[in-house]
Amino acid sequence: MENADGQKRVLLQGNEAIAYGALAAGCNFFAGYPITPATEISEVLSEKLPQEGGTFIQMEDEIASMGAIVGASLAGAKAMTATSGPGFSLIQENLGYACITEAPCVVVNVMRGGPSTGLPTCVAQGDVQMARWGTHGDHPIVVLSVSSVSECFSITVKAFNIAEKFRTPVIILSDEVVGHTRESVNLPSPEELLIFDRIAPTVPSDWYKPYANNNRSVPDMASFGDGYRHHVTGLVHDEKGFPTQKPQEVKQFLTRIHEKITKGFSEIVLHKAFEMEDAEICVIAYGSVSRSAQRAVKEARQQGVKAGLIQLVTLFPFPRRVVDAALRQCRTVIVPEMNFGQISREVSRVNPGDARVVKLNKVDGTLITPEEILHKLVNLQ
Amino acid sequence: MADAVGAYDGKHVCQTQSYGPEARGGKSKAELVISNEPIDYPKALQVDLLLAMTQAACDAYFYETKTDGLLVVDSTYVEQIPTSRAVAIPFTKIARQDIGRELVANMVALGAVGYLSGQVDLKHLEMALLSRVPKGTENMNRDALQAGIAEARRIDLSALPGSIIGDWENEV
Amino acid sequence: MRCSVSVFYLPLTLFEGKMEKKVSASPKASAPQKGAKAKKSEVPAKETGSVAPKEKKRILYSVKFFYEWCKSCGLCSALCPKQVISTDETGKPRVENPDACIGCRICEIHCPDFAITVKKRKDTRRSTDGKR
Amino acid sequence: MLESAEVIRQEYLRHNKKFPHVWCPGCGNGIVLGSLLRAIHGLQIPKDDIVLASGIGCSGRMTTYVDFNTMHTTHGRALTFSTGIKLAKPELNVITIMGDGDATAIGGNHFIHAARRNLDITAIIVNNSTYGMTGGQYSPTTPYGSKSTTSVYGHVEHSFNIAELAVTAGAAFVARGTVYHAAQLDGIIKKAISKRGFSVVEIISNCHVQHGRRNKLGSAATMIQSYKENAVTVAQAAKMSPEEMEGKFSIGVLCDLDKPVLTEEYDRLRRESQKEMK
Repeated sequence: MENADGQKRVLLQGNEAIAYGALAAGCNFFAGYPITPATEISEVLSEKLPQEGGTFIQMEDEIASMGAIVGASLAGAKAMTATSGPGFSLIQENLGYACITEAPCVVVNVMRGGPSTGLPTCVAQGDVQMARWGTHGDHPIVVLSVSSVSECFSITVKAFNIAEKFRTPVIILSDEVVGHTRESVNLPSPEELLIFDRIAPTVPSDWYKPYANNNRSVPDMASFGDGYRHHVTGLVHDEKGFPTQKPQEVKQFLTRIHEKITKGFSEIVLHKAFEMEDAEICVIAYGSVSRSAQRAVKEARQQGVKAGLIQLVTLFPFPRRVVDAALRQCRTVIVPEMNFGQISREVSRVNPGDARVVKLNKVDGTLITPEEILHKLVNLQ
Repeated sequence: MADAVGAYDGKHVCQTQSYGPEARGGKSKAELVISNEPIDYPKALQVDLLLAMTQAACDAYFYETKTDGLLVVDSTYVEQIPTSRAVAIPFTKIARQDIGRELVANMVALGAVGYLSGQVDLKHLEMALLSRVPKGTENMNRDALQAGIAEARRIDLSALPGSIIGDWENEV
Repeated sequence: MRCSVSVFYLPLTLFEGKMEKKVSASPKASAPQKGAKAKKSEVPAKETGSVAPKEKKRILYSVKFFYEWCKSCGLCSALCPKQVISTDETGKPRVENPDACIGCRICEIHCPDFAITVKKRKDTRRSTDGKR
Repeated sequence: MLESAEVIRQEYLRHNKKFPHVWCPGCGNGIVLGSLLRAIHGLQIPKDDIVLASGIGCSGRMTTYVDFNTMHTTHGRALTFSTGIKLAKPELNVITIMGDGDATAIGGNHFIHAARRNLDITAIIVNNSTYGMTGGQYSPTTPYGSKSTTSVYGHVEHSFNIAELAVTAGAAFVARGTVYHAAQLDGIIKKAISKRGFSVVEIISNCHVQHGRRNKLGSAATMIQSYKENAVTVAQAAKMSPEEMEGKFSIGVLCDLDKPVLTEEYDRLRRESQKEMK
């Protein structure tokens, strides 16, 4: 299982796959705090990172973990942390700092039941809106979800690429089922992977403006110690990185950090479609639930129901175009979630008006089963 | 076992398990799905083979087995076997008496289940097992596995009833 | 923005011609004196311009204020061991008796606003800038 | 040789920033900043190799004004960011500036763990016994009985001794200074920066505007001069009884130990893990 070279077929747990994905993406710094069900990510990286010349550190809490990875990121590292609900709550403070300083980093949240200590070892999807709006202020952020062990690997690589390319924190929402599932997967060889690294400035250091706008809206990023002395602050700042309260500059800054995500929409927004060509009723799902949904769609097809599935990989920015198309195509859309409707709210929001958005919610700490979705599909067709 | 089937046999496997306090004792469970196609729903829907190492586990999970599923129990601990379509092997006792360590009871069971399931190449199972156990314990674990396989070979599955509910179901 | 010479207050030298010898760099006298211990100068404490100094090599210092940055906190005048600095009615510091300065630089290192520079001064040099 | 304020102004202050700085007239933060810059100048560390991180509060504003790699972080978390920076680029010289509330209230946990971890970071804690920027609320170092905007009847909690806390938490180098003893402070900060391992410098500073005014401690000058009376050297303090130490504090180096530094230890761990892999 150790040798992940070539198209080696290995048996991996979801959490382990996230760790290997991070390593494949070039992650060389990890700070974390133990929490079920995300601890395996720390465990694997504590063993593997030093071998690869990277650094692993177990901090005193999640606030510190997030602080450390932002610090490491500003010093040039590709950094990641992993946690679950309660830790995710603590991370929010410095996640906001990562947003405003545009520090590339990846945060993995292996979701468990909440609120508070909640259901430590049970599955849930209750942190979806929190991932989007958890830290205060109107900030842009990218949220990806994973549903299988192979996705754990590939989406983690993708998350690092998005983080580095757009200078943004990227959140990966896994869940207890995905995290603890062991599956046989084919790991791609390092040569097969597309890796993106942040763009460093090339101008003379006197000319460097750490937050200058450009056509990508993503400023070139110098690391501490590279000769581009600059100021990094959690205050709203001007192009040079110094605090400002001038309405014009504040507006410019906040607009730009939103724009960079909008401009990257085509690269950031990912989804998978299954049996959608002629679908008349479809399921929109994400995370482990999308696998129940896939099973349900297969069985529904066997029963003659023209069902389809849209699996959302990117949750935020919300894949409006994909969902909009599905809503136009199908009269009924079922959104199964292990919460009281955090994505169905988004689906309803983008509903052009004539589609029926049906929620299927389960909040008992167990995975939604294929039968439950199938039942809806058959009844609502 | 998942490693053997997934990595060495080249089939698709998917294993989930219960976590938390119960994983340290009592009715913990691990589920394994084996398929020739990619697996969608990661959990087991209906179980073909249930291995119960304790009475509590047997009671809790027995009802998830298929009507023609096979129940394998550790007869050291499971006293009430809820079906006649069951294989009772005293894994813990074998481990204690033949190998000398109760700890390897699950390896004995793995050997038996590997054999009884018919889903795994037994050579691969041994290879996968040896690649995962701590150094210095290979022989003990191999012996345990082989003891399990040997024990299971003595079982004649065809002698068991076809379904746990009853043969009449097949006639309907 | 930059500190240019024009904005410095050049202390008015009250006497002239008495100090013939040019000051040569003396490491001992210019060495930093620690905090409150900087009292071992041979210069009489209340030297005023009208009194002729002794026939000793003396090092003179200029205390310059960068008024753009000065917030008139009063630390320099309060901490000066030789009462070289006084404050005017608005609280702004000014040099009262420049020749009394022993170059301890307590005012300089305690100025929170980096608005004081203490430098050696040649005795012949005089300010022409009466105002600040 | 103490560097002239001219050198400090020309070489280390950011000329595109608005001066005079934001602190109140007579604030000790400016004195601390001067000491720090003189120490850095004295050590001849290239500006590119210094990272200065600060938290939130009056002292947090220090980073804006100086021409290093600077970082103004969230409240109390400066040390966590510094930890990340130092581990990711051990060749950088990381200095963290915090206030008393910053370091020992909201950041107390990070502070003791950074000390325990012994990463080669210098932590400078400007202790002015109050939360100045938010308007003079009581902090973990506000003396018992003091008045603040949140203890108008007198403070009924007891205060931390930051330097001793750092010693107990395992810092390799701990020293205390005051803004009155500014020349001595230069030397202490130099030692702290040169020290391999986690070094803490607690600097007793004045907040005459918030803490001083409410407790009738006088002007900035009076407060700063009072440190001269109340400070005793570490050696003297060792001979004094607790009663004699009442109202006084020790200054100087409290502890200076040589213990393994985390970055070096981790390097060793890396080499061992790589050996094991082969």
